[in-house]
Amino acid sequence: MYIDIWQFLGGLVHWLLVDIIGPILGWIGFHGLESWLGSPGVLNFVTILLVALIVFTVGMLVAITHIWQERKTLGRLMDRRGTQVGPIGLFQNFADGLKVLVKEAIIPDAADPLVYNAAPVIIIGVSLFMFVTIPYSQGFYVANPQMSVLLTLAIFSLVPFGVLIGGWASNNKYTLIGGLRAAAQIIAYEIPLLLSVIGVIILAGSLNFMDIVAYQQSHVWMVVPMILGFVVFIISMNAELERVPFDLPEAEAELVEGWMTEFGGMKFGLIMMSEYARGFVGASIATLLFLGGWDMPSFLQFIPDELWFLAKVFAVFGLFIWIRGAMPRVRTDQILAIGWKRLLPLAAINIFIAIIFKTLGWF
Amino acid sequence: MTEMWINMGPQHPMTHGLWNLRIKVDGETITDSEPVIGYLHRGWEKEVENRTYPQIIPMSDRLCYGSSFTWSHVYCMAVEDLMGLEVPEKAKWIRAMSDELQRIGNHLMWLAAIGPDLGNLTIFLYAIREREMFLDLFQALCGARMTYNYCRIGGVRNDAPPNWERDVLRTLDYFEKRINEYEDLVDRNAVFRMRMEGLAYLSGKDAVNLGVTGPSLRGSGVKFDVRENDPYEVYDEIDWHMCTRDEGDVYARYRVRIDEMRMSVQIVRDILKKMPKSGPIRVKTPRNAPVGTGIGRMEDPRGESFMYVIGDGSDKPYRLKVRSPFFVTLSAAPHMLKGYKVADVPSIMGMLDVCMGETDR
Amino acid sequence: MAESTIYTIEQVKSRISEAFPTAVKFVNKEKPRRLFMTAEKGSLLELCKLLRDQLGFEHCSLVCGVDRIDRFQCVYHISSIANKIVAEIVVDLPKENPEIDSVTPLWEGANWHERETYDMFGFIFVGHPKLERILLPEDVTFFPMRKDFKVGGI
Amino acid sequence: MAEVQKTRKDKELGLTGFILKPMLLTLKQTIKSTIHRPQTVQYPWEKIVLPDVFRGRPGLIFDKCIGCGICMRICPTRCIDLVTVDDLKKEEGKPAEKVKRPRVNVGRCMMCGYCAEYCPTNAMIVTPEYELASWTREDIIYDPYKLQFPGVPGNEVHIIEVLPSEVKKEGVVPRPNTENKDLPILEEKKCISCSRCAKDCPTEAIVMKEFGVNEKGRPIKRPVIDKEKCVSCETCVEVCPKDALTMSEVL
Repeated sequence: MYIDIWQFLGGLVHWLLVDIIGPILGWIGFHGLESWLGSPGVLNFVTILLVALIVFTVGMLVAITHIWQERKTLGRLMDRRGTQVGPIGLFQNFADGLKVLVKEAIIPDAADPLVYNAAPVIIIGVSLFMFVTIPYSQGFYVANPQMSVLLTLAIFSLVPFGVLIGGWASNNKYTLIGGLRAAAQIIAYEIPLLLSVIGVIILAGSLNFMDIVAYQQSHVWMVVPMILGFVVFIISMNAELERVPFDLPEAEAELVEGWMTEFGGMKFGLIMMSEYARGFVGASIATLLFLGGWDMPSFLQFIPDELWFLAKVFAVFGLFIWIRGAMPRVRTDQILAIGWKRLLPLAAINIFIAIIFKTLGWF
Repeated sequence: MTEMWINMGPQHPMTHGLWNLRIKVDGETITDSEPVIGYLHRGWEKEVENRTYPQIIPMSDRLCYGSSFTWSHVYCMAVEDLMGLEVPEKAKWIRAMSDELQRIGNHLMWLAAIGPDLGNLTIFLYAIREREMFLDLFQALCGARMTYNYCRIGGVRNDAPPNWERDVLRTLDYFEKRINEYEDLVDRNAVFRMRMEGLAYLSGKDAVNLGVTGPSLRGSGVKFDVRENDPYEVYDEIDWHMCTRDEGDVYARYRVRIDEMRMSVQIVRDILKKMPKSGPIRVKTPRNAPVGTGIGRMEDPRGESFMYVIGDGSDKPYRLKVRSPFFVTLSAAPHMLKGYKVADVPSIMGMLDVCMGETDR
Repeated sequence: MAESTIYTIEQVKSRISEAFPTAVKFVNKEKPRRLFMTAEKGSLLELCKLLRDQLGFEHCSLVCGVDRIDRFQCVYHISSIANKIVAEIVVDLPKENPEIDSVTPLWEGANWHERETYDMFGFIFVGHPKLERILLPEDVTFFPMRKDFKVGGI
Repeated sequence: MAEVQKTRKDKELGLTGFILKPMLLTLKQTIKSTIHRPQTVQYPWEKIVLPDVFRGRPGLIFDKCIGCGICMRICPTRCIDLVTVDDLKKEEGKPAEKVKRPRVNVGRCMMCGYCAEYCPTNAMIVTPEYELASWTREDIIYDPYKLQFPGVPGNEVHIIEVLPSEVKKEGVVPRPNTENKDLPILEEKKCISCSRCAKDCPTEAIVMKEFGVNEKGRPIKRPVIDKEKCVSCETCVEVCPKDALTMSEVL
């Protein structure tokens, strides 16, 4: 049971433009405008606009709830209370957002103004662009290109540019080092991430999220055969999002706050927001590829697919938070050592296992 | 890459307290370093020369806020040595017990401090939660949480509250289980071990020559502990033994402190069994001290703390010199930092249990 | 590295008195595990070498300056781990140019103590690797711990 | 008894090493602190229960105080001084007579509890109040009326001590410090019988008595100190212009 948003909004737009505004225009006498509005091109365009708006809003709300989830769970993990503004701390994000909006956006004098302002735009733009290809359920998606997995991961790897530019533009020795380290780390962990995804694609046989989830609905979830791939995916996604075991670029201990130091006001708010948006996208990719998207046991049919999908996304993000609570930071050279020497071979072995399962036809 | 001096401090999240570590860096590895201290210098030793003997006790608490009882205890021992006072039996036992409780509290503050240094906040909150229990014990004993002003020249301020033994034993039983929890969180965690093992090697011979004392020295295999080497108060009647490790790296110093926490729990239990139930706890101190010198020497949680008092017959000390253990361990820091990475500095320095209050005086 | 032979206080006293009959005088204060002596300025370095190499005093606990109005004093506390003794050596220095040999070449631990004594009293330690101010800023001219330095005044 | 205890290194890592043990531990803690309340004390609404020995700001029991000034002398940060205020016990009609009471600058007070400890009549006590924020600098200086606090027995701090000479003897009962106190002694030659000490003594322990007549025929008056009333507060020693009075230690 899922909401087919295209059908719903298509019908709504058709009813609105053709059945209500059309006759009014016709009654006034703009027959040319009325027929133009009724034409399928305009209808299609307005539907896409509305769908994109709704899915973007849902994505942003879920990303904000991730912030609340992280602060609350991390609090309970450390035997303290998490956020306390609002009923169960939910309004903390809006309070932070308001505070960041009010803060003055100081531009360091020696910074390159154009690039300094462009960096947050790139980062937040790339992070929100990925909401497009993430399907929540069979009907709830914005775009369903044939190779949606490849498109999502391609957009995912655009982030290091924003990081590098941000680090370089704020003209500060520490942020430059932080920017270089962040870019090096993200690129280093891009490869194990993609290799672990290849394992899933080999088994599912298609590059489209819908087909992969359909395959998982008919066969067993990908986590079972690809457990090694799942572990590699989670670890490299942690590094991709610069979360604690690998968050050296913004390590307080050495480079204070890394490459984000010089961004103030809403720029900093956007960058923090993009971090959690990418966290949401990373967790949703993990659920779609490994945990069977909106596939659910039959006796739970009454729950809508989207809620079931979001429950799994929150579970995976909870795993990220759990890792953050239990682990300290890894040193710079150790980060790259783990990336190249440990995760890469594991991902390769995982592909090898996928090939064996495919040829034997077990899964 | 050319040699570059980096300033880590004075306002740096890694430095607990105000001090500056200037590091000469060749690429990522440290070639030379030089700690710059003096930001917290209050002229303690000059200030002490126009205060009477009892008035210096609350000042000596504030030498190092982490282990304030041990400092007022070493000051009182020095003045008793100068005045030739005999401390009643029960006061000695109470002082030894408060020393050990303070040692556990201090080691917990150190354990809490290495958490954020290495990036994990959980250990900070667990350690501080346990330290709260020990602060409550001290609050019930003498009314204050950190600067106790509990030790007096010739005894202690007041006797233990009525159900003191029950509270202490209950706290220690609960704390024993908590130490296993820390070991699970830190010792069994491969990432923590990766950040701690093999760093800042200090051989036994160099450590003694550099004047390092306390857990950092015992981590290099040298069997030197003032409680056993030069037993003061009642430590020769207590059944305890020294904890040492002989790897000499950052992990060894960490292990020695964790073992010392367990050892302190055992000592306090032993003290509670052997403490005389009644008897005087305080001696009336004479107003003026005789001409002469007095030495107070004890095992501070950070090392050997030493106070040298010169009396000139008036009621104010003529000269009071303080040997702070971290002052000397910090002078050995360049020797430990040479050849390691910049990213290792927080874990190396964090493991030495930084306390700038006693270093700058 | 601990000395294999353990010396008692009497043996240490006899070894020192036979090596320095005139320079070192013992103060007769009877305290367990303590040894009190006064030494001349010239013989300090040899005395410390003897203590460190032959008698197993490897740990220099404290170097402290004292302003006795008419003269300066430098007090060394050297302890031995094996023999469990703390030796206190008091050395008198003239008031006008207080100079003394530095013991840092023997014990690295005394390095910062001597710098702090220089910083507070103005003793010049000959042979110290880097004799600079440690607690006060470099451009300070006065020596605060001297008795003639008024508290609160420059 | 001090042999060395060595812990083996590899025993610690154990089988479930790497990151499973810490993850298990933090999971257990998360579940525990979601079911029961976490240990945070929500300060303005919940407050920690304080033992009555707790040392907050100093407090004053107005009528017990005799204005002797011992607390003023013993305070390490010198934040107490005596102020002449009119007494609280006022019979009708007559104006209240002036009394000297301590005024504490609580902003500088470090709550060491010395004033309560050395107070001979237990007028200065230790209060459990620790919320001392105020809007202006003047408010933080507590005058004697604002300093008052009812005071439960737990707040009073008594010095129970023994004389150094009798520490070694068995079965010595420790006595409060008011019993073995030091008393001022007079030096005959220096005293010019100006009777200033008698006027300033807070407990009127000093009475001027005649001892014969001097050569000009006027009676020679010497201060005599009453053992019970004296609280050894050294006011007379300080006030005496010729330093004729000195404290004799009871050891």
